[in-house]
Amino acid sequence: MTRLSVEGAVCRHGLLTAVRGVSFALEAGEVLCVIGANGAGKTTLMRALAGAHPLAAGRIVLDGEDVTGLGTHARLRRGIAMSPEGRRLFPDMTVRENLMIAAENGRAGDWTLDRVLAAFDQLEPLLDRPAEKLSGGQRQAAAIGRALLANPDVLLLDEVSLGLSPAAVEGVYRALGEIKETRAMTMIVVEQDLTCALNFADRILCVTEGAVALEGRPDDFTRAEISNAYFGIHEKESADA
Amino acid sequence: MLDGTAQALIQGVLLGGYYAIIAAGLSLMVGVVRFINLAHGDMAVLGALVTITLTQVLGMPVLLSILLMLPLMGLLGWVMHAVLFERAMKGGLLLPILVTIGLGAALQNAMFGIWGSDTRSLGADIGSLAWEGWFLPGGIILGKLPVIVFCVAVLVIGGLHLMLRRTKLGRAIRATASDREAAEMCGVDAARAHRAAAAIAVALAALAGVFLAMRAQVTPYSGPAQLIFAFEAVVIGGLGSLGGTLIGGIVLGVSQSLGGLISAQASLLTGHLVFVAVLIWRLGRDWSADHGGWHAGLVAQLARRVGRRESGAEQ
Amino acid sequence: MMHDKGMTPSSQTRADCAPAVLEATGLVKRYGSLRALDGVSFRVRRGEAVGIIGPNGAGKTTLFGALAGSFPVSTGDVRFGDRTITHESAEARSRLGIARTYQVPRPFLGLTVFENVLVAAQAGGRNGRDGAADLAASVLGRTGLAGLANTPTAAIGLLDRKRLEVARALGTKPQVILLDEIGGGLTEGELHELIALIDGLKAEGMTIVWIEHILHALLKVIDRLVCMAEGQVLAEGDPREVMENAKVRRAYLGSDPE
Amino acid sequence: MTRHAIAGIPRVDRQLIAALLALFLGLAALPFFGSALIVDKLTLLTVYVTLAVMWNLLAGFAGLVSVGHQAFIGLGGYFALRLVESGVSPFPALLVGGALVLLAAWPLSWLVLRLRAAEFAVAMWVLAEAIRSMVMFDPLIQGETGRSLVALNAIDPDLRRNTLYLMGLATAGAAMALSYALLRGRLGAEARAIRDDAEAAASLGVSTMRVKRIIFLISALGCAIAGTIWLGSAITYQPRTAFGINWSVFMLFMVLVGGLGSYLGPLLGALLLFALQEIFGDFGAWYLAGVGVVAILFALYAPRGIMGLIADRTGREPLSMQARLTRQGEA
Repeated sequence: MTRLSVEGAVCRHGLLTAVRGVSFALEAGEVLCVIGANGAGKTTLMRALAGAHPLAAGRIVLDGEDVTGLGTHARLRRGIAMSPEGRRLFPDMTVRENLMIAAENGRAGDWTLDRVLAAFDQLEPLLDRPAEKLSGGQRQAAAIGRALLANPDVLLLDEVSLGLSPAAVEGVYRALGEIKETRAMTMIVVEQDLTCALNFADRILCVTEGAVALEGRPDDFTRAEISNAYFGIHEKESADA
Repeated sequence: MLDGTAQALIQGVLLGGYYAIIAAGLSLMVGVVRFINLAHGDMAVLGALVTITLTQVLGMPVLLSILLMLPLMGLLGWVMHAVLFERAMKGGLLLPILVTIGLGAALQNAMFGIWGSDTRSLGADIGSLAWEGWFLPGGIILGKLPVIVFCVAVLVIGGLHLMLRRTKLGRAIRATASDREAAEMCGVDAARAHRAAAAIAVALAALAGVFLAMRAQVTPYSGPAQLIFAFEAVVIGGLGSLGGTLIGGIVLGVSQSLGGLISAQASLLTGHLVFVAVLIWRLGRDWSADHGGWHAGLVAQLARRVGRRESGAEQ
Repeated sequence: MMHDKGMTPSSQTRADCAPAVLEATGLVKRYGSLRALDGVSFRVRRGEAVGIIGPNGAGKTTLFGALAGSFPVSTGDVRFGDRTITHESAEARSRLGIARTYQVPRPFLGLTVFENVLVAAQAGGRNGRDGAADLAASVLGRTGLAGLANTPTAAIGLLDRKRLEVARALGTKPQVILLDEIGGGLTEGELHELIALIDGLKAEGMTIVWIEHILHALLKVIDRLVCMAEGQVLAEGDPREVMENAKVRRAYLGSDPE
Repeated sequence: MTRHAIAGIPRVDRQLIAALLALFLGLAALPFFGSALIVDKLTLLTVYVTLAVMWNLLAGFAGLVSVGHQAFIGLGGYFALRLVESGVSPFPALLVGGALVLLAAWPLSWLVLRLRAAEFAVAMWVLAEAIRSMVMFDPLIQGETGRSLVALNAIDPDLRRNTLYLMGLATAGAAMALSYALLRGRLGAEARAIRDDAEAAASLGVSTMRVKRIIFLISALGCAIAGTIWLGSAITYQPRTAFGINWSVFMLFMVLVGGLGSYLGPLLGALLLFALQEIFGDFGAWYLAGVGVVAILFALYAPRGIMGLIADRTGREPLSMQARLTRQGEA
């Protein structure tokens, strides 16, 4: 069953076209990793999916319903939740409050505070600490936990490993791996760390200059192919180098 | 003389309660919506005039009039935000100023058109409350009404604080204030949170207006002065903090009250001067932080002056 | 090893021996609990072209802001030539000869293209009105904006706005120019023009610091590469060596590059 | 090598300037044939024009929206009154009193220009109130009671009326000429750059504080002199009126409706406010409420005012302050 499909999405930042006609479709429970260099349009694409950036053209369909015209909070209630770039926790609110906001404004479901704390055990002792006092890894855990508490069908995670220590990256992906195992949630993950992306994804989507450069299962491509698509380096130039 | 000072201090603190109520609404708007409503004082006057009309023309008990008026004014705040303020905020930094000052002018003069120029008061409708007081040792008199207003102020600020901490709406408002987009990503309807804050702000202004009408008179043109007191209290207390607003209100009330020992006009002036002093202190602190401390900053400035003169001489 | 990039030997020597024209030591910039710059030291010699790369949020643009004086730093020092400019305002630094461009162009939308550059040429370039008009016209010609001189800036496209960023910076007659991702969104042909322009500036002795994620463009121009991540300098030195650096590969490609 | 220069004034605009000059000269001759009533009314118009031009310089070109410039109107009046009381002859006292406002505006500028947009607006208003409380302290003013410019009453009514009118006209003319010279020059382009993006302007070497301060001081001076001329025709000085927020509402209305940030907009707005006042002034408060509503509507739906609508329709703004680039020798 197709859970989410994106058809010819175009996004602009004022005059700059950041996303140029991206299309893909995801089955329920599938995991897609979006990779690409800085400025390739990954974050804009994610924001567009979450409803935080308007589409200049194209549409987004969730479970057969066109959600293109819906605002961010309305999409959350339809089942699309996002952990945004930079985590964006509310810094002067406690971790508990950060989590509660999503729980009380999102959908009801299996993900409760207890389950989030079980998945990310490091959060338990931090519940009453202001979010600004957390370390990078703790922030990421709280941000993902916050998105999970809205009980989404589609979970968007921007820049999962950026700024995290190797141990923290491992922890986050262990938790995400368990969620993936259940196949109850469709995930779209923006990941700079190519290794993480290739290990975690069912499918990868490489974006260059706002357009899809590569799409397929991780095994479909060689590391060099992916690496070149990533940097937008043409075959000729990389031969020079 | 000492008794007079003590009396003035106490009265000033109590007066601060009134300022805290009207400033709380302004502070909420500045802190949460990042919007300064220059017609905030006129909302207070409108609330007072509506209450006076309900009481004196329709003959309702004062308390009932207030309880009826508050939700009405809240609704007005909600609608105004939805219709006017949201649109103005999209137009950049200058538009909200232009729109709300225009709104103030429209409101003041429309109120004049409707209610005329008479000064009005609720003093006669609250019976002995208007003038009764408790006598404390040392000849100090505690007016009942000021004490009630102060208690209401503490309740309002405390209640607002609890509302923001403990309720779903409160958390939604705080989240929106902190990061509007992230709040939306948590399912918060940020526009609704803003409108709710505007409704609360206008209702608080109206409540303050009622108290103003109880202890003094109001005219359709009393609003601007109330806005100025509210703004002063907010700045003195520190922008966007509710506890600070109460303190700011009390500081303003005390300085006016102490100034009042000299003369009625000095009362207003001392309040303004305290505001200016706080503003100078705050801007100076920022300047010094930006320039590596007072000493280094001033030396550098001086050196630059001299340097400019010398290079000017060369040319 | 760099001679194959069309650089004259004399400029190579000059760049190596010249003293630092712009030097930052131990810069820290805190926003709340976030350290956008976490102890960055950075120096560029006169006539040198330095590239800066790094993942999102590495602090590259913040470093530019700190160098150009857009905001005060929390701690650290900035020196220009032989004077400390840590607490100088942005306008003073511009007049001293440091110019910057913005990653997202920030033109004065109520002014024409010419007026945008005129303001820079009068204020930063310290010209009289006629001299400023002349300078502005020549800068507009050089950046390919001559035909748009009297067009309202609000009406020009992104590409021209990026050119205008460079034109305005050049209008201040800088010694050091800080270029922030001016190559993004350009076609291959436009990129070539841009590289030619920057090469030309370099040949005139201008010092260039360029943040860019289009690596192949960057590598054509720069003498030295700095890679930043999480508010710190990860690696710096010869561009190819920096690109091969394991830490840099990790910052870009992941925890386990083969 | 071709030399480039900034284009001269286009022919249409030169004709417009000539027409304005002719109008100015014609108006200067008015006392010789106009009735007393007309001279009185036109004096008010000149006050409006000056106020609108000054507020536009501040808000439209430098992006500083002040709702407290009544501080300078009221303070100028107060200084003039004080000068007259100490024996200075009334007409010079009006001008000098206005000029003395700079003594207050200069230190104030150090304070308020460091504030952000909305805070600047309200802080100016609060400062206007603070200055009003100080003025009310003067035993001469006696709080709300105020004081009359008795010395002016002693002058022959015709002489007084005509002199005030000519002073008002000269002030309005000077305001327009000065703002023209400033805006066509370096300061104007820098002010507009600051209005559009202050940080970017600073990064190009523009002394943002200096530019803002100059414009702030000029606007304070202009408003103060307009205020003293108004005082001259009103005779009575009352702090409540002289420091009234209505001044700001009027300035805002004229500039918004005429065209914020255009050269001719404030002139247009002043004419319109004057006409509206003549037609609807009898409705008193409701008329003022209407002024507020119209200001809101223009702010929301036509923020560039009538001049903006004209510019959109015709494709060019009359007497635009833009500097155009030409090759030297070309027209």
